[in-house]
Amino acid sequence: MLQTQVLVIGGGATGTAVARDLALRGVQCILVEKGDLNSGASGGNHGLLHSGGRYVSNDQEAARECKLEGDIVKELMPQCVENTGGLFVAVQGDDEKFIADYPSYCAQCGVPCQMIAPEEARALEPTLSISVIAAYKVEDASIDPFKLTLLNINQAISLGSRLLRRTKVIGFDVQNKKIRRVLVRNDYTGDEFYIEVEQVVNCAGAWANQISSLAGIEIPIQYSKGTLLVTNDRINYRIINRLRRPSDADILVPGGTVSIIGTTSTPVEDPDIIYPTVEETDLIVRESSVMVPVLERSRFVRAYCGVRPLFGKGGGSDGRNVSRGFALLDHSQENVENLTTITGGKLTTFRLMAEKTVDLVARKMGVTAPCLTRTEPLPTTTGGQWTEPGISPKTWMRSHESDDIMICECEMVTKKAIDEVIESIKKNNEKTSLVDICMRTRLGRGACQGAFCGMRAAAYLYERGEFSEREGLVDIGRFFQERWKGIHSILWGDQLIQAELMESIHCGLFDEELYTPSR
Amino acid sequence: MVKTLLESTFLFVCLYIALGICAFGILFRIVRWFASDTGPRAAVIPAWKRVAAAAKGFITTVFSIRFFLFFKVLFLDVLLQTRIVKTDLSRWIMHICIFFGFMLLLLMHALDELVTKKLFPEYFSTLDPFQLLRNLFGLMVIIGVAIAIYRRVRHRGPMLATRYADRYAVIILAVIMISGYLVEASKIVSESVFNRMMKDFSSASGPADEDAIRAFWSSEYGTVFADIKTPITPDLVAKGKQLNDESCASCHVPTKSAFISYPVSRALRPVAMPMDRIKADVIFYYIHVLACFAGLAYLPFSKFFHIITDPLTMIVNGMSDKKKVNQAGAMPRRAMELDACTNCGTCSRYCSVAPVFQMIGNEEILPSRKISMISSLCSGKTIKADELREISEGAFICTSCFKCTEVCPTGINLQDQWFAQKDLLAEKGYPLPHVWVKEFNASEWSDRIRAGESSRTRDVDTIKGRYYNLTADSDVFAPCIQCQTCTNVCPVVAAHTGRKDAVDITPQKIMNLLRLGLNDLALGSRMVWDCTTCYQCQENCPQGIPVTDIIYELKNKAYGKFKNIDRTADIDSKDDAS
Amino acid sequence: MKFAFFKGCKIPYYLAQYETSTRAVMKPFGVRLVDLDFNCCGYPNRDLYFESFVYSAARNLALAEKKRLDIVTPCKCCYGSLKHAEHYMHENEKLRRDVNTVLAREGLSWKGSIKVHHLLTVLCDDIGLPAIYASIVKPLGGLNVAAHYGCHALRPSNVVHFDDPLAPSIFEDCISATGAKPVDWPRRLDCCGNPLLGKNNALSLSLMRSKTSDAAESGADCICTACTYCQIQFDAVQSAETPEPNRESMVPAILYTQLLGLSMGLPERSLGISKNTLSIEKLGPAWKLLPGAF
Amino acid sequence: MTLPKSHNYDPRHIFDVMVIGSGIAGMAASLFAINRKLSTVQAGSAGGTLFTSGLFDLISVYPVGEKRLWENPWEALDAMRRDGTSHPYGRISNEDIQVSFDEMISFLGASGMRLRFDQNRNLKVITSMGTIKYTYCVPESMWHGVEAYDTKAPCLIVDFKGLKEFSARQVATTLKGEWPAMRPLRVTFPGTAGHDEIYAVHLAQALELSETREALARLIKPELGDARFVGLPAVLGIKRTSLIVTHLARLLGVPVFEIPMMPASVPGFRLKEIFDSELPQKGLLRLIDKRVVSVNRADNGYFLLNIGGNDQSQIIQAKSVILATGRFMGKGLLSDRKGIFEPLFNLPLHQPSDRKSWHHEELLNPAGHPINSAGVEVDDCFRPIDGEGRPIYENLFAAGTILAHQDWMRMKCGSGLAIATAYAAVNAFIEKYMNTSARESA
Repeated sequence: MLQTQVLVIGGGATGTAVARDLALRGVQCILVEKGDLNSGASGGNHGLLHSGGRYVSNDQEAARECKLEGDIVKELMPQCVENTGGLFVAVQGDDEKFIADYPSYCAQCGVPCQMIAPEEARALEPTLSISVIAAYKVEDASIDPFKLTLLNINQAISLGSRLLRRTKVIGFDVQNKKIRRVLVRNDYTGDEFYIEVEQVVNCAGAWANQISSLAGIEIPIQYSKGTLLVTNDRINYRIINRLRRPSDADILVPGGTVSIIGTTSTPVEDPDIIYPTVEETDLIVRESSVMVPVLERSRFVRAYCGVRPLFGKGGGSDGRNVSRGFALLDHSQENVENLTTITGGKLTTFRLMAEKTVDLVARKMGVTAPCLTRTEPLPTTTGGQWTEPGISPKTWMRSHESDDIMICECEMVTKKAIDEVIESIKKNNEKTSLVDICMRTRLGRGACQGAFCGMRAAAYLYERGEFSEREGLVDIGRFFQERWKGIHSILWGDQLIQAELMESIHCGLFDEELYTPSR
Repeated sequence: MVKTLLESTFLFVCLYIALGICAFGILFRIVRWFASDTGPRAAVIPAWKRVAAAAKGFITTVFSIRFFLFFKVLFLDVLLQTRIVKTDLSRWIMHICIFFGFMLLLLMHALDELVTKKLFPEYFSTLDPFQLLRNLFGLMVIIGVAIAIYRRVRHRGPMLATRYADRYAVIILAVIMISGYLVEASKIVSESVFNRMMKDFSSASGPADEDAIRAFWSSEYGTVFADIKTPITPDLVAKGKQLNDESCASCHVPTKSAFISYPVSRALRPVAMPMDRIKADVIFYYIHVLACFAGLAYLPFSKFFHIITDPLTMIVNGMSDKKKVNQAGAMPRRAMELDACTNCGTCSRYCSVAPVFQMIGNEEILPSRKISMISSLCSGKTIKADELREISEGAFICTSCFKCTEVCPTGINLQDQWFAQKDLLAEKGYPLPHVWVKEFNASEWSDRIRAGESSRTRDVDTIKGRYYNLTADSDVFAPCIQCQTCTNVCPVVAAHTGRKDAVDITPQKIMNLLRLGLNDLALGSRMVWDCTTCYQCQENCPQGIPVTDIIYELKNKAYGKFKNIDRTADIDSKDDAS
Repeated sequence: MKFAFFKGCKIPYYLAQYETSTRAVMKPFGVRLVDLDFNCCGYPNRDLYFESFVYSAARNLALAEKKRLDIVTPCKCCYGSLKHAEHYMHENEKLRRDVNTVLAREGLSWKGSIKVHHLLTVLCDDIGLPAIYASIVKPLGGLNVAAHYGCHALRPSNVVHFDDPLAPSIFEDCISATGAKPVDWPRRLDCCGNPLLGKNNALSLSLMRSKTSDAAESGADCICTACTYCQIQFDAVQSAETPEPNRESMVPAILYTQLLGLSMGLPERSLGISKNTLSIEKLGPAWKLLPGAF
Repeated sequence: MTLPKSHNYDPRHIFDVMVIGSGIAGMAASLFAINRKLSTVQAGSAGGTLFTSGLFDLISVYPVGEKRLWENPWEALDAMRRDGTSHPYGRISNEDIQVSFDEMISFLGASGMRLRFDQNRNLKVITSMGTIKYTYCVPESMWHGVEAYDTKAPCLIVDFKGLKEFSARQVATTLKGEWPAMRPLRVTFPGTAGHDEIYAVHLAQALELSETREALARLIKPELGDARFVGLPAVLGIKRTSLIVTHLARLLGVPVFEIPMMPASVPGFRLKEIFDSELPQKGLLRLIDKRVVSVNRADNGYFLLNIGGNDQSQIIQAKSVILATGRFMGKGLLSDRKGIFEPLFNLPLHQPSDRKSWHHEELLNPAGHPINSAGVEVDDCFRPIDGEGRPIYENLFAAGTILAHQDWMRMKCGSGLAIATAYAAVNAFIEKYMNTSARESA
């Protein structure tokens, strides 16, 4: 039976940061994740490192936290950050009072902000609408949440922790107000087994309540779905926020080689059943093009969504008025002494959330080692760097072995990157799938959304002997489906042509639909 | 009376000094012809080989059928200057005026003792036709010089660059001519010159006769006398004429035939007396002669030198076979040609790529400019990097059409100069952009671009084209559906030349680099610089993406960025994977 | 018919036979070729400076316009370049304005009132194939000729308007007229490699060789060109760059005007046949069979 | 002999038919029109046939939701007709479909691309994905693959280092269960040593030379073992495929066959080459570099088509138009966030009510996405119709995948649909319109 000091549940930004924090304090852990890393809200957001400017009017506490944490992340994890800077802009018709009050809101929270003329804003960001009437410069940055998570967990693993992916917690064995063993199931193999634990940290985000309820504890969580669109190429250099109270489609974040526009906020019942809808897509394009008109005719390559866990009940219909602050729950009061839940919050403050959580867990365990994530830089490890857009072509063009072919042309992902990813997955004794590679590199994330590179990657995995018999055929079907989730709501114009090409190859020529098990 | 040239020790010494300088200068320049590295691989061709090659060329030409070309070249090209008449009539007139005017003055007047007297024993400088001709030849030179100055002013600009040395040459020429007329004019009006002549040659007896001659010279020859006592009556003049015919006319025709100096002397009348007191004629004479000496001494160092080099060049190039270029022999020839260039600008006017200069303003494109830069290039002077860059751009924009060589009035083999220049530039690290661009790979170029740019954010503004901006406009390349047709039809990708020379990225990858905003990485890629521009990719693209036009634009932008980058500097290559 | 004759930079010194043979074959059809003070077509400059390329070409167009003459050029590269400039001047108003401003300095302007033709289109369309057939006195029966199209005249077709860019036939039609047999060869539309000469010689020669081996395998006795650069590549460059043991297998190149001139019975001297580097006598049996040849 | 030339034609000429589109449907329509002595002009972009795999599907899956595969395509067609579907095939008899195929096959055969088929049986072809595809008709270069699969005889599949779209090991591993006697082999394609990536069309060009073929055979021959067939990726030449296939087979001593792979597909280039060069030989005027920018109608009902763009536009007059512009890839249909439309004639389209219902949530849903059945609705004469079922123009026809009520990708009927509907459209034009105009002129 597996044993661990701490079992961390949930492989998002918080869970992996908790694992790293623990490891740096000398505490080993096992992290279980029912899907793959970042399959929840950590993978379904803008990738925006808030300066705090977004929250100065409605959540000053969050604004201050963002400012402080943002600075720490920029300093200690620069490899995950592109320090783009940001703008808040208002267009004709926006609330003039809010525009005028904005600097004083910022000043109250200690968030730096500098007013600039609309013309200057347009000079900085040529795609801005001519109807911009006010603009402020802030210290926003963009962050790569995938790289962040990978590097956090990689350091934890290098310090002796373990990651179990596709491993779902299905039961707690509670004795004497303590969880003694946790029953888990591997979703691929169907194997069920126990892990003996001292402490359990519930970092399941939107699924926190599902986990805690296994121990008979109810956590009040609202689910709010946010949808975002990815453009085919990078439209802006800085982060562009709409200068108004938080609303739909008012942030445009450049992420490496693309821009991401979002988000929406729709309450949902079940965090497992979410997908971007056509209505949301249309709403985002309509709303955002007021600020950046070119979006009206831009090519989008993907839509995706995440579900925000909002702690607490009540608030407005869209959940925007529920605190985006985080909730750290010690379940000792509810008769489960060694269970701690961390939920809510936002990507920018993920490290702080982990620090507070581990402080609490460490107290429970009697560990006195101080938190090091506040001072120690995050190291870069192999297999962890390939999520960064453009890194693969840059590395490849610097020099490459003669057999290092490019598997994915759009995002220029190389064989070497895929090899490294497979090796890093194998280190954890796991089997590789195309979806795993997609998450850890940029494979399939470009214009073709997998139509060409999926086939080439499958061929390569066969070459490596990763697949036997028809496994690859099934796996490519899963991979396409994973990609399809993010494209079927944005299929018009060029992207519809691309999708037609994809279907004409894989159905029209290869008959793959006849080989996929029906749902 | 002024001593003649040979009698004045001072002038005599001056003459020898001038001759010495001139001879030394000519020798110096000829030595330099053999010492200048006017072509590639100069280090392996020492001067003695060049001398030997020149000698061999000379001998083989003289003893070949080509020798007969000598007469053709001498007559048509050197004397009649037919090469000029082909391209520019006014220039031809200018040149013929100066050339013939000056040469005839030289032979008939300056070297009268040696030439004219030998041919015409009755020669005397104040007799016609010599006096008339002297004025005429002088006028020819002055007209020529005037046309030259007018042309310089009128066609000012880079096509007709004027060197400082050229100006001094023109000034000396003008001084010689003007002082010459002034000597003559001041002699005409001079009473003391008249008196000296009377003393030496007159057969007049008694003051009456003298008065008659004075009256005659005053009214007809223009001499200005301080005091003519008796009124000048026609009788007196007639008597004077008679006496003049007896004793003066054998040496002095009427001064009116000096049709320039005479009017000048009329103009000088009011100041004739004071001038005579200070012996203005002697002063002008000294100025005239010394200016001639100055011109002589200055000859090897000025434009005048072309009097020697041009005929030589025409003869050498007119007689040798242009297709057989032997570097050892070509080097001194090129050096000589550099001296022969008169900067007339004809080559630039006919240059096939001169319109490029109109557009981008780099003067080094123009042949007339290039030829003067070659001199500095070969002289071993250190040339600044940005200057070298401009020079090499000029050199490589040349399409080798031979038009300049065809029109050069001096018959300089300009095209050969350009070939040699290109080779020389390549030796100095400035080959064709398509070649030097491969000193680094695309990634290293991108590092170098970034090293030169302060901002970390992607910068599109500096790579904007003026009329089209295909590489920055996502509407242009975003429609790519990754079908690889462009790559599959590309003959360059298909050409299998081994890994070292193989293209680094495919056309499709270029589209993706643009989409990924990694334009800088595309700029220095082999695919961009090895594109044959066959347009297969563009013609076959199902999405209508102008792939070749994009590659062209990338080349433009790359060149714009790269040419300002110091290729010898070390930079820290940024580790992307950090 | 009267045209301004655009020779381009290379013909006068490197390929004089192209000019003489062009004049020789055009004369019997009553075509007058007028020389103007043209400059470079602009092509070599396009790599470095777009606007100077357009200006160079536009100046030529403006010179011809001033004389109210259509341009005919025997060089496909020049043709493409002039057509491109025409296209850009039509398309981009700012460019047109700026170029015309510079042209105005020497009293020129571009209005787009004249046309640019290639020699082949003049032969095929303006003179007409029937007239050419009628002029043949020594049909070149038994000669297999590979028509090399030349990229810049053919593509991009929306700019150059030369022939069907994917399946052109104008050159084969012209060759058929001489009595020779055009062969179908897979690489007939590929690049000759000359644009890369001096820039990347290995690549340039590799492109050329893939064409010559293909022509040989397809049974061609010679490659026929109608472009200055292509001819230089297949003639002088092929000859200079082929090492001794392979020289026997070289496929000689002939200019279309020379081919036509021979079949029209024009004297060889006027066609400058002897100026070709690769002697056409090397064509061997096929050539020797020709009635009256040599 | 003066055939119309794309660079030089008489702008006053009135064509019988203008075909718009250069995919299989456009090419088929042009072929049928020319074979019927109609004066025909065709416009369309260059790459129309580049994406075709070289296989000629008729039909193999029906109904799609059930994934039912048919051994006999004609029976599938009959079944479909019995169900009363509005599929365009429903408007053409099996005999006509057969005749249209025959005409196309004989044209391609005469042009150097022999096709093989088995009258009443779909053929089973191995693909580079390792799937088995049912198709009606294959190029001769792929024929031995069908035989090899039927017999499961020992077979060597060869791939080339650097050709990243084709893995012999993938094919062999995927098919291992049903075909254990298949072996993969990797070789370095002659002359490509040192090159990281190689591309199908370039290999095809290289194989046109006999020395390349000999070098390749030398690499494969020692590894042959007991193999009775050799399978290669579809790169066996563009112009001289039959020669290359026989030459390689002779050198190796066993039959060789090609395995279709994803674009850019060499068989697609072959087809393009044939259509591009042979149809103009038969008298078609190809305006391949031109696009139809706009259409007007003259008083007499003829179409005036504005060809080209900016500087060089021209008007073509035609008595009728066959619209074979394809779907989204062919730009026959355009889409924006609100819906799809037909850009040239602005034809009414059958389409889902809103974008939400364009696609299913699963890409590989066997039922097919509703948007794929959207398109132009036609009458029995293949004329686009309005809401009331009346033809919009007497002389406008549509053919190929632009037609509504078909999902060629799921039914596997792309080429068949293109050929059969083009045939029907051309015949309908002759029957309806040529006769009418003949009457009118009489």
